[in-house]
Amino acid sequence: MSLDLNFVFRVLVFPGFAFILLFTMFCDWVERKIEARMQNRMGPIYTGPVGVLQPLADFIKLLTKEDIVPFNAKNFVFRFAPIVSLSIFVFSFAFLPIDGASVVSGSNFEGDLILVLTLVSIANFLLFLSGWSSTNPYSAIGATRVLTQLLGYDIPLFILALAPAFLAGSLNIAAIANKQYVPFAFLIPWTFALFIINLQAELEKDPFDVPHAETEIVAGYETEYTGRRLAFLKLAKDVQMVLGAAIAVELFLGGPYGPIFYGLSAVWYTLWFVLKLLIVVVVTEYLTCIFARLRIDQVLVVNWKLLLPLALLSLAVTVGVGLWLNPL
Amino acid sequence: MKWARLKSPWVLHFNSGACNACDIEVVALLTPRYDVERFGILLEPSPRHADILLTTGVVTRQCADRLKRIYEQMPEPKFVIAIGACACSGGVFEGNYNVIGGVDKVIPVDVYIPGCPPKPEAIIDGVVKLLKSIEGGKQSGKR
Amino acid sequence: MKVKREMAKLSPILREVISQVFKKPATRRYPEVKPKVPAGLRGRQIFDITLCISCGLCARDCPAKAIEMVDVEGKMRPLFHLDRCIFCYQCAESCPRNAIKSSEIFELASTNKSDLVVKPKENSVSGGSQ
Amino acid sequence: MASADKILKALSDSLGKRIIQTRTLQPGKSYIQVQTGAHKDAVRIVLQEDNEAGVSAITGVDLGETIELMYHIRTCDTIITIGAEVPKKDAKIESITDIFPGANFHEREVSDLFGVTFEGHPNPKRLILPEDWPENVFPLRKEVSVANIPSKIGNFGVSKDEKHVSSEERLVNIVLGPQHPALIEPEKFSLRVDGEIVRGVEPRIGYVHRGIEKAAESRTYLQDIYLVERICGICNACHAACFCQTVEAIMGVSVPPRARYLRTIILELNRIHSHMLLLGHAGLEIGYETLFHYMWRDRELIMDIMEALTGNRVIASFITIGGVRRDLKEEDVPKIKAELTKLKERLSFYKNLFESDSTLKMRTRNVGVLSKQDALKLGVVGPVARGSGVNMDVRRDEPYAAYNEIPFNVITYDEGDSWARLMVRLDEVGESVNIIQYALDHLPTGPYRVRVPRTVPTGEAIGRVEAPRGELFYYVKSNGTAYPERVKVRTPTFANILSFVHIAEGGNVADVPASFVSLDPCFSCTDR
Repeated sequence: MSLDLNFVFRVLVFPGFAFILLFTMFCDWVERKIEARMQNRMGPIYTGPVGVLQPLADFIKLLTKEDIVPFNAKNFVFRFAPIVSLSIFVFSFAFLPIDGASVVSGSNFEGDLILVLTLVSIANFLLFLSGWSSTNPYSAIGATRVLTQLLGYDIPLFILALAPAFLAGSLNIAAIANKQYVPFAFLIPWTFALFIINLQAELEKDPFDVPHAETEIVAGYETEYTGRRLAFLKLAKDVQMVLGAAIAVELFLGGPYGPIFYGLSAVWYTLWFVLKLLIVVVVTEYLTCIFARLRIDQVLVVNWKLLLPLALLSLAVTVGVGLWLNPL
Repeated sequence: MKWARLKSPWVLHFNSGACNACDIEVVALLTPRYDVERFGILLEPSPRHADILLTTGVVTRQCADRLKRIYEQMPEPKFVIAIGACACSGGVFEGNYNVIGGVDKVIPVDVYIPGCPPKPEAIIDGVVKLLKSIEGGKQSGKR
Repeated sequence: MKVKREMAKLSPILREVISQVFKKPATRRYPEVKPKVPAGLRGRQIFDITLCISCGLCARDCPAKAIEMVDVEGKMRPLFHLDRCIFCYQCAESCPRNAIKSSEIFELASTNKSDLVVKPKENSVSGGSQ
Repeated sequence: MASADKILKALSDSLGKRIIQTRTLQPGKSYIQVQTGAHKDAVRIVLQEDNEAGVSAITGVDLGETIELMYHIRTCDTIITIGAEVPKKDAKIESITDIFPGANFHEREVSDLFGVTFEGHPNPKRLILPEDWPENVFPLRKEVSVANIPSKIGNFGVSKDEKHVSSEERLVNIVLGPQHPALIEPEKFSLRVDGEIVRGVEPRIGYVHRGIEKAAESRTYLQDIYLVERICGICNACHAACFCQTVEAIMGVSVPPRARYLRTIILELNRIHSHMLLLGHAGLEIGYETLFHYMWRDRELIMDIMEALTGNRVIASFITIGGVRRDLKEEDVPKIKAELTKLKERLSFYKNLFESDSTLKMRTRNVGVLSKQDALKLGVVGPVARGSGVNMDVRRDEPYAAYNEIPFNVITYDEGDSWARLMVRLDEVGESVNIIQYALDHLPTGPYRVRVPRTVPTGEAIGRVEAPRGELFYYVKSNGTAYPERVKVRTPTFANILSFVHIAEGGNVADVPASFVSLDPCFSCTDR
């Protein structure tokens, strides 16, 4: 990894930091507009051309707000948990090929799928810490719910992620994305469906929206946060949403690779990546709008009694399909 | 920075003793017909996240210290809108034994919206007037 | 599992949500588009000073004591405190000369309390300064 | 379902001489005054005669040296009132919560406002007045006037509410505090939670107590209509209707037929708007924003009709003593009918949704179950009772306005869980649309208002109306002047609040919002 201008440009601007944050805000805008349209409303329209800059306005406003740290909150964890979780999410983008090659070219190694998934669960653990460190009873309950729900849903996530890895015969995300002449979503649709449901739970979207359920526990682990830290916490949440969708795109929809018509392949790859990601975001938003929020024990029942056995079953069936595809 | 503060005013609603006619008009603002999300207004659950406090109803004695505590929990810059005749001045219930009076007896109020209850459009008009006055350099909370 | 059996009949929300996306949103863009308001709306009062015989019946019957009789050029005229008024129009009913009429002006928000007090002099027949 | 006179006969032969006098308040409503000790047996006899009877309200009236307590008992088709007088000095009377648990809150309220101590009451703590209210100041007594209360209280300023510390140490004490996104209004429920199971619920109401009954005594009848309407913004037409009916019963004024039909129309519009409001709010409570937005968007149709008819979207101010204040113009009728048919189609979508949506049913089916016996024992009213199979509806039991001429049926469900209560309300919206369409077709012509004198002759009367949340009860006593002597309001939510304590205990913490919203609590009603 030579430390030249190209490397700095790739990491800081294009498929790296700036692109991800702007793309996250764009996805947040898409999500709010789609949700508004599904509820027959208009959604933000006055900030920026069609309200596109609304997430940016929210972010900057939060930055300029007064910063309150509760008196007996555990200072160190309270201050740094949001920023660290945000950086972990953005860091785990480094391994996903966005424009044909991963952000840090040549940084793909065998097994980076496992690394990305563990990074996601570490960041979730940090969200738990952020809730636990603010001494508000509501955020304590929200934090414990984050723990029970997210760590519970990581196991089926891992199992479902192994299915495409098995089909592609490698644990390297770039390789998996490369090998998909036919996107795995069509090959093993049931695994893709389960992965999307699991994604709903990971991102605390509506059927599993328990950790920051407004009506029961005020704002869950975000209750005590204000100003800059709240901005980072919300941004971390949005980046996690885009990251989840990106993993789904990489593993099941063939990543950035798609038919190239003419011109620079990197441009086309990025367009394909953005298009597929928006499809996944719209699908998750659709699921959010049609479900009510489940109780915490129902969420666990769905996880252990329904999702886990189905994930194991789908893995077995995928092995069968894999063996039938290219026999040993 | 003022652009961002004007474009995303997050709102918290507290009813300190109202007959909930104004409250259902405030909640009606979120629904499709009036949809205040056009202005970037979101109804926030916790005082920590809010910029504008929408108070409805006359201040009863038990609710007075809650109202004050919520006002203090909100981060600067913060504004208060008093919605309805009861919040502006105690309305019909002025003078009853358990009623302290309008909201301005407890916390500084920036915009008064008369009406019993004011139409949702009148509330939006109040918020727009508040945003215009912020644009004109109004300081938060201080008289 | 109980969930399975009840999932049989698909909820109509699935189709409804998709069809709503393609329908025009039901939002009325209020600040640009002024809403059409029904005739009898109980908005701000219009007080006609020529009809008023300063009998004070309106001030007596007002449930919120929002009308105060004020001396204007020797005669007692009603002064409307809009912040106390509940817009019930009992004053219009008990006024023998019906000098008080309702209007469709409902945008009455103001940043300071003082201009919510409507003095009788100002809002003559024309419907007031605001 | 024993009829009224059978109960009266049973009362007179079992109590005999302990009955001081019997008189009729107004046609069909009898009042039996008994000695202080005998009131408990009288209530027990009435409850035995009619198993679906229940104490509807307990009214206190200050008669100078003594305080008269009236136990209004709702039987199948009328109200029997049992009165007992208590000396004002050390007012003591035996509590009836052991034979009718539903009277728990009624008695605590009377003890708060009148100073009557009920012996044998399970927890005689403060209910409505703030914690630091001085012991010997009872607001509703005559000698305490509104003016000299602040001087009695001293620091008329802010009152601190007490800290809740749960006795058992392993029980976590979660306070569903006055400021909470789930509650539109300030109420405090401190739940003692053991893990995920709710062990105890301690409701603390009174945050919206504006002292309306005391204020009503210092205003004329005309001004009282507007005061009484603002007890609850959602069901304000019912409060105005009930108050005007009661005063008309005292004055013996009969309302012209057109006014009766117009009153029925505005009451049903109010019911539809309140039920749709709640069904949307229920969606919000269980995290189903889409249902909330659709329901409130369709509710705007009703708000437009109300605005065209009465001039204000929410507070109707349409009903007055002697009729209604405005007439329904002929050219408006087709517009209203068109909007109502539009609403009817939407209702079939919602009924289909409530019956088949899986996550919604997972959150509401057998959550907060209230059996029929408990419903009767706790004296719950309205959709909460009809959701548990209790077939009672004031519109049919004791028709007022134009309900005796309009055919409609009373909806009951037997499951008794949150889902059943929501379904009762959904079906009632359909019924109300039919009622309005029928009323519009058969609207009689003629005057819509009768001129009424300002002073009301002395007398007392009871009025009952089926508000969206249940049976609304009014008792008005007049003393010949233009100011009422006593106005007693017992709102439906005041009777239903006790059932929340019963429903939540033993249930799951995450179920609290779902079962809470299915009771349709309206705290501005509860606290008055």
